[in-house]
Order: sequence, then C-alpha cells, then structure tokens
Amino acid sequence: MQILIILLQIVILLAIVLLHVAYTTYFERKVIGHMQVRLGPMTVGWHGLLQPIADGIKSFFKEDIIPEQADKPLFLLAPVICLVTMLASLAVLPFAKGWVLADINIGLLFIFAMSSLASYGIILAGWASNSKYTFLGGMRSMAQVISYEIPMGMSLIGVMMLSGSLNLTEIVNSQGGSLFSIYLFPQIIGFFVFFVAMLAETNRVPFDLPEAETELVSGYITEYSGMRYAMFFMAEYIGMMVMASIGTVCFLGGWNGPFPIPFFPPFWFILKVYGFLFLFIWIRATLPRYRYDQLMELGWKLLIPLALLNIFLTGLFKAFF
Amino acid sequence: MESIRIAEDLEKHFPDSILEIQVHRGQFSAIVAQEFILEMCQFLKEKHKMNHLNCLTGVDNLTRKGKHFERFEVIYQLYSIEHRVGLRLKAQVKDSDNPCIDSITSLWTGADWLEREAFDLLGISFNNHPNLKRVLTPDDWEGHPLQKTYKLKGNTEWSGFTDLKEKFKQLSQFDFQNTHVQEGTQAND
Amino acid sequence: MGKINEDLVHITDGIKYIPGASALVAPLNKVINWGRAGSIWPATFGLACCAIEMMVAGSATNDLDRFGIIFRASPRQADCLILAGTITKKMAPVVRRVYDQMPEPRYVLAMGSCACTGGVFDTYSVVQGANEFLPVDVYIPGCPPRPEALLEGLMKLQEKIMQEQGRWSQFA
Amino acid sequence: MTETTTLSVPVTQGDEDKYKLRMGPQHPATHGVLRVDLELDGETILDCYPQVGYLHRGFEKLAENRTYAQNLVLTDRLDYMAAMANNVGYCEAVEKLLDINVSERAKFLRVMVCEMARLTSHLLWLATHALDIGAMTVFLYAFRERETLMELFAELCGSRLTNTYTRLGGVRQDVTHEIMMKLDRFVNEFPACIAEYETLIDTNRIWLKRTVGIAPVSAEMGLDLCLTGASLRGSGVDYDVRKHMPYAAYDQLDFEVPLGETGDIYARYRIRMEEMLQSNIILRQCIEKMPPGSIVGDDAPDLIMPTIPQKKVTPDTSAHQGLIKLIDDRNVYMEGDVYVATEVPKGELGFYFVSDSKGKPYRMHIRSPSFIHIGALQTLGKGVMVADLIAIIGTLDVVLGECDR
Repeated sequence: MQILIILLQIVILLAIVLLHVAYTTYFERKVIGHMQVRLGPMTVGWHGLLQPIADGIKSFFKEDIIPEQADKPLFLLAPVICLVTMLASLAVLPFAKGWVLADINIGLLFIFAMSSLASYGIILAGWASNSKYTFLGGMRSMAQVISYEIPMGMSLIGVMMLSGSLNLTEIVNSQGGSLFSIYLFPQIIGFFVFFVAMLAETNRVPFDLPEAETELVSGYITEYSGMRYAMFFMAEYIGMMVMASIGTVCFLGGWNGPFPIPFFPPFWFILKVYGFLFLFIWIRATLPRYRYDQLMELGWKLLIPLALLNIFLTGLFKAFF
Repeated sequence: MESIRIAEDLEKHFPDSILEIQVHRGQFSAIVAQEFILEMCQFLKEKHKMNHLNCLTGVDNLTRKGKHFERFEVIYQLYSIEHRVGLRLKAQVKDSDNPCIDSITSLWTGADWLEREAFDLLGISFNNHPNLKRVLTPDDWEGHPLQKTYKLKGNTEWSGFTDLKEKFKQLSQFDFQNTHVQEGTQAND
Repeated sequence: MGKINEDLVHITDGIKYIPGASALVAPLNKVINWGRAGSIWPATFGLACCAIEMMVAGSATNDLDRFGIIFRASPRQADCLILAGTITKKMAPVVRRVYDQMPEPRYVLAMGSCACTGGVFDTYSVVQGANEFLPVDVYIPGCPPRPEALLEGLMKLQEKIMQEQGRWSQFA
Repeated sequence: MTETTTLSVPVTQGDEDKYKLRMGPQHPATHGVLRVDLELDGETILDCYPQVGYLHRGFEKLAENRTYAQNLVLTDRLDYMAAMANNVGYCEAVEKLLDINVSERAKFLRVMVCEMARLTSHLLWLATHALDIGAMTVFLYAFRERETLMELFAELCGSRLTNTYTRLGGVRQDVTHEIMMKLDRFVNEFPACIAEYETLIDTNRIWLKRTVGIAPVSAEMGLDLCLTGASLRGSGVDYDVRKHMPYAAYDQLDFEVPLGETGDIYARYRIRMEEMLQSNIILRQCIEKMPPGSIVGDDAPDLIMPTIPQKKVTPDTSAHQGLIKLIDDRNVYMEGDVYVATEVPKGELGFYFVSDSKGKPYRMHIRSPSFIHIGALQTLGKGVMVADLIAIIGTLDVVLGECDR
C-alpha cells in the first residue's frame, strides 16, 4: 500500500512537471518574442496556448532516424540517461513543507550526482552519433561540465556551512534567521557564482557552446530526430527547472514567502522558480555567446577563486558570530 | 603622375614587351607580351606604388579582331591608392591550345583566387600558382564555360547531375502518395 | 506509407480504404495532421536571394513564430525544406542530401522563380526547377516572393497536411 | 551540413591526428552556400580551405548572350542585399563604355538609393554578424529598420529586393513627395536606432571578448589580400571608391570615410556602424540638394518607362517620346574596354567590359569583393578557433550570390 501511494505520488509529480516543461517552452517563446518586438506563438490555440501540444504530437509521430554509422545501443541510451537522471533529481526537491517524495539527508549531493550523470548522456550522444558536429558538441559539453561542477559545488558550501545540513528541507528551515529569511544577502558572492555556474550547467546562453547553433549546427543533438530529440529537449528544460529550484531552496528561502498562501503552499516556490526561468530567458535574449577557451578561463580563473573566497568569508563569519 | 607617364615609363623599361598603348574613354591600357608580366607588375608595384590589384581576368578573343590580339589575353587592372592613378595591362597569351602565363601570386596573395577563376572559366593556366584547381565549377566539370566555343546551355551534362536524376528516379517510388483518401474527404481541387 | 494488402476495398483507380478502420483512423488522422500543421519546423537553409526574404518572414514584421514555425539548424529535426533561391547543379546533390537526412513526414517548398523553374538563369550550371530531383509540395512564384507570399505558401502547405490520410511514419 | 563520417575514407599518412570538418554548404553560419573545409587540432584551426561555386549561375556567360539593357536585371541577383548599389555600378560602367550622359537629378537619385542600399546591407550584416556571435535580439531589431527601407524601395520601384531601379542614362521612376517625406522621417530617426543597437552590443563584455584582437589584418596584409571596403578601411587604408574615383553625385556631397587602426573584428564592426551614420548624412544631403529636372539623360538609349502608360510599345519609336527603344538600333558602340569600379557595401565592385561594337557585351567580368574576401579567408582562418572563424566570415561580410556569380 505504501508503495502504491509513492507510485501514485511519482506519477502525479511527473505529470505536473512534464506539463510545466511543455509550457516552459511556450513561456520562453512568448517572452523572447515580446523582447524581440514580435508576438511569439499565436495561431495554434488561443494565443498559441496549444503550441506545446502540437509540437509534442508532431515529434511523437516523426520518423525516428538512427544513422547507419552510429553506435546503436549508446545512441538509443543517451537521451534516456539524460531524461531519467533529470527526472530522478526531482525526487528530493521540497516544493513546500512536507511536499517532497524522498526527504533524504544528502539531498544536495544527490542532485549534484544526478546532474553530473546527465552530462554523460550528452557526451554519449555526441560520441554515439558518429558525426563530427555532435562529437565536437560532446567534447565541449564534457569540458564545460567538469569545469563548472567545481565552482557550483563550492558556491553551495557556504550555504551548507550556514545551515549545517545537506537536507534541502533543513536548508529552507534554517534560513529563517537571516535577513528577509533568505540566504541571498549573507551569501551574495556564493549566489553570483552559483548563478553563472547554473547557466553553464544547463547549457544556456551565454554558455550554450555544446549546442551552439551557428557554430555546431545543433551540437550533440544534431543527429537526433523525432521523439529522441524531444527527450533531450525535455531533459534540458527539466534541468533548468531543477537548477532554478536549487537556487530557490538554497538562496531564496524555498516555499517561504512574505505571507503564507492557504490551500496551496508551493505558491511562493513556484513563483520563485518561474522568476529564475524568466532570468534564463532574459539572458538568452540579451547576451552573445562566449568562446570555448574564454569559458574555461572564466570558470577556472574567476569563479573558483570567488567560490573559495566565499567559503573563507563564511568560515570567518561562522567562527566569530 | 598620370597614367600616360606611367605607361611611358613602363615602355622605357620594357621596350620590347609593350606592343601598344591604348586609351579608351580616358582609361589607359598597355597591350603587352606575356613574357615579363611578373616583372612588369613588380615594377609598377614597387616604383609607381600601384599597390592595389583591382581586377584580374581573362578574355577569349576568338571572334574579336585586333592588331595584336592573340586567342587569350589576361587583364591586370592596377591602381595606386597613394597617387590615385590606374593602369591596365593586357597580356597576350601566345599558345591558343594550351594557354599559360606566369602567376602573380608572389606579388598579391589575393590574386590566387582570381587566377583560379580565370583557369576555371577560361582555361588559362598560371605557372607557379600554389593551388591551381577549379574554383566555381565542380572538379570534374568538362570544358571552360567562358570560352567562345562553349554553349550557353553547356556542351555536355555534368555527370554528377545525371547521377542525381537517376537517384531521384529510383527513390521517388518511396515518396508518400496520398492515395488512402476516402471518397467524401478527397481533396477538392 | 500504409501497408498495401489484399483486404483493402478498391473504390476507384488508386483509391482504396481499409474496411471498418475509418471510425478509429479518421479522428487520429485529424489529431496528427493538426499537430503537424501547427508546428512546421523548416531547416535553416538559404540558397540565394530568397533566403533574405525568408529571414524577413521570420523577423518581427511577419513573425513566422506566430504559426509555430521555428527554424531548426539540423535537418534531422526539420519537417520542411524551403528551397529559397537558385539551385545550381553543383548544389543539387547537397540539397538532395539534406532532404534525405530529414525524417518523414517531410515537405518541400520551392520558393521563388529559380527554385520553381530556373528563372532567368537558363544557363549551363543552373537546375531548371527543383522538381528535377525533389518531390516539391508547394511552389511559390515571385523573384523573390514577398514574405507574405511565403506565409501564403506555408498556409497552403498546412492545408495540404490537413488533407493527408494515413501518413503515420514509423507506426504504419 | 550534418555529415555522418564515412569511416571507409582512407586517411593519408601523417594526417591521422587532424580532425577534418566540412562546414557547409548547408550550415547556419556560412551566409548561404559557402563551404569551408577545416583541419582541426581540438578546436584550433590548422588549415582552412574555403570552397565556393555552389551558387555559380553563369552570369558572365549569360551576359554575353543578352543586350546591355537586359543584363541590368541580372545585376540585382549579384549582391542581393544591396541590389540598388549593383544597379548603379552596372549602369555607371555601361554609360562609361557607351558614353551616355546622365541627368543631374538621376545622379542624386542614384546616390540616394545607393546609400539606402548600403544601410539595408549593413543592417543585415549587423543582424547576421550578431546572430553568429550569439546575440539574437540584435537580429530582430536591425530587421525592423531594414523593413522600413525595403518598403520604401517597394514604393519607389515596385520591388523590395531585386529592384532594377536604374536605367542606362538615368533611373526608372521619379521619387514622389510621400517617399521623400518618409525618407526624411527615417533619416531623422535612424541615429537613435544605431544608439539602440550599440546599447545591446557595443560595450558588452562578452562582445568585446569575442571581437577585440581577433584576426587582426595589417594594412600591408589587407592590400596583399586585395581586400576592399570596410574590411580594408578597418586596417587604416584610406581607400573608398566614392572618394577616389567619384561617380554619380558623390563629388558634390560632403561625407567622411571612417578609418580604423587595429584591423580586428571590432574595428570593422565600428567602421560599419560609422558608415551607417555617414550614409545617413549623405541621405540628408540628398534630400536637401535634390535638383529638379528630368530623370533620364538626353541621349539615354533605351528602356525608359512609357510616360503614357497605355500607349502601345513598338521597337522603333524613339526614346524622346518616352517609349522603349531597343538598344540594337543604335550604332554608337565603339570597340574598346573599360573598367569601372563603384563602392558597394561589401567593397569595391568593378565591372570590366569589352565591347566589339555590337549590341551585346563581348565580355563582362565582375570584380566581386565577396569572391576576393572569401579567398582571404584561407589566410585569416589559420590558427584561430572554430567560433572565431564564424565571426571572421561574418565580419568579412560576404554574400555568395556575388561571390559565385
């Protein structure tokens, strides 16, 4: 019976998240459209509201091409790895007080592990397609993920030190004593490092090198078509949501808000996540793209020292106050 | 210095090679023999600061009559950015079956592609050219399109295109045919 | 491609249908066609002058994104190929290759006089119309067509998609 | 081009550690159908071989089979981003060859459309260059202003992109008051638009990182590679055909030629932005100084728009009645050759004509800047990274229609 309830919870969570993912794409197209003095989807449904559904149906009924020279098992496996790891990391996210599937005490580490695993999907996709652009995309992704995992992990050490826990619910609860009940101000350096690393982890502009459209066609997903492409697409957007959730939980006080909303506790959480998503989109519409070596430089020469400084300052803070 | 002075100076240095100096609509051109074309260009570039190569191309004189004209000629349009004067050299290429002239890529790297183009479209070869291959037409193209003997629609079909048509014929059986239409819903056109 | 077998009921020349399947098939057809018509993703593939007008059609004034049309860089993810410009004989094998890389269902729009018929370039190196080596679905005349004409062509393509029957790709 | 590697291709000895990549002809960043064969070491380019000809339509051969007036139509399809400038270049060359006079008003109209074409071309360049580097919003902002100009073209001559506006001896149609009013409004508003693009990219740190110091071209190197236009002026060489060999009414107008120093991508970007402002100044002068009078010269030989639209056109009605007169009739063609250069947005566009005293050109050669700039890519592309190569292709501002002809 217990298992059945958990299964039911999983199904409900997945359904809601996938629907959100679909409408995140719609949200992105609309917001970017308006930023670029145009309208975005308008004709499929009222104001284009059915656009993600149409895209989904189309992708599902597309032919699924497996290139002749591809490494077939890995080619089939890669999108699954990407999607499953991203979905798995949803399990530990606390959407509201008690609204969490698995309240494990290494939540933050679990999410790091999963997002690192997802990069294997990208690398395998780049390798298995046996095409030159995908290979370059996979290589770039590998370098990027390795360089940005480190500052990302380090930027959150400050939060761990302040809260004294890796459990995400604990982290949210412990933020009550800070300014405005969020860790943003005591951890402002950490937040900056985290935010930049988050953009890089999710392969978004200005760090969208693995799928740089004008350089590598579509990067690691160049050879994927139909549903498999859609799986990568979903994985990317779930990744964005997971990262935005981590940011919300660790720096913005999770589900806590200025006043509690009755009957729907995750309101503030969702609002903050969508705020993050809006930032992602805003940056996409504004900034050019870094070059590969400049990206490495930024990661190793700027972000890691900053993250170390943050740890040091937090340590001093903890020692004296 | 004006173009005519430069042309005269050129004639002084290469007396045997200059066949004629022409003027048409105020533009000076020197018809020259092909032997010392590289030296002439170098002379103009270094002495008269003609450092900008406007244009390099060839002409097929098959149906055009002229006093000094050979079958092929190569045109060099030079310009001095400093002195704001230009001069055109028209080198007559002697051998009409296997036309060949010295390359000036040692003076202007940019002449590389212009010479390749002249080779591609007119069939004029250039000695000492680093990479004399076809540039506009495919590598296995037959004939040189800008020769006067070449027809506008081409003398022969390119083999790559006939292969493609053959492939299209074979593959077209797999194209989707909308034949499963029921009577009532058939396209009403 | 639907499976052609003995059980199909023959109506007239070239028109057959599966008995009893229509009650199930027709609504599904409609849903699939609606999905496809609502999200036509063309490959980013400009050949010549018309590509500029294609870019204009994608930009703010006409905004193809309104119709759910976004350009995909990789032909593997594209549904339709807009032949925007002159196709030369040297380019034709490449165009065919891009078409071959696209997954079914795929559509071809010939945009502009050159892609339709060769246009003013009746010379040794120009293909006289894309239909010499590609199955073209929609022809858009003009040299180059205005962006509005491209929109019209895409809508004609949507109409054509809505009339399709039984094009279910890997399931058929 | 998503090419799956064909593993059966034999690898030559010593080449095993080079990663060979064929970029194009179908690639989002190659501005049409350019193909670049790359040999990579990681992401650094060891060798770069541009391949063109995928849009070779046989212009020069076709021109030999058509009359001078008919060829005018072809020039639109050369540099289709600035068709007007090509029209003007072609007409200037043929008028020089056939010794045809142009009326004063037509000269100013030509300068006007030329500069409008320069603006459209530079706006498109800015849009695609920014998109190549990854800033996608500039693309849509630049297209917004470009549309205004395109619609003005449509109003002026009925076509947006392939205009065929000029005629031998003049232009096709006179401007109306509304067009001038609209142009005036555009000229007044345009500097603010430039400022808007600059807020997006000009001092953006990422933009600067991607452009400053990348692929510098010294003045000697630029001349050696036969670069022209903004690509050469970015290196500090003062060569602008509008100043050096003035055509149309450029000698009566007051404008400056912006020069760069470093010759890198950023310098060329700045130059094109400054050129847009200069074009704006020229346009303003055109509006103010536009002389009255006829739009065709007195001895213009052919293809003037009929002044009485419904009147039947026969080949032998004379030009003075304002009707079409075929160019074959006039026996004015002298034997000879001319080379006439004009400054189009991409650089120096030259037409070399050989006439054998017939109604058709004996030989027409087009010195297209893009062709030479792509040739220079081989030198410029060595030793940079793949992402830089995209930026270099963008900054050279090549258009394949003009390159391949």
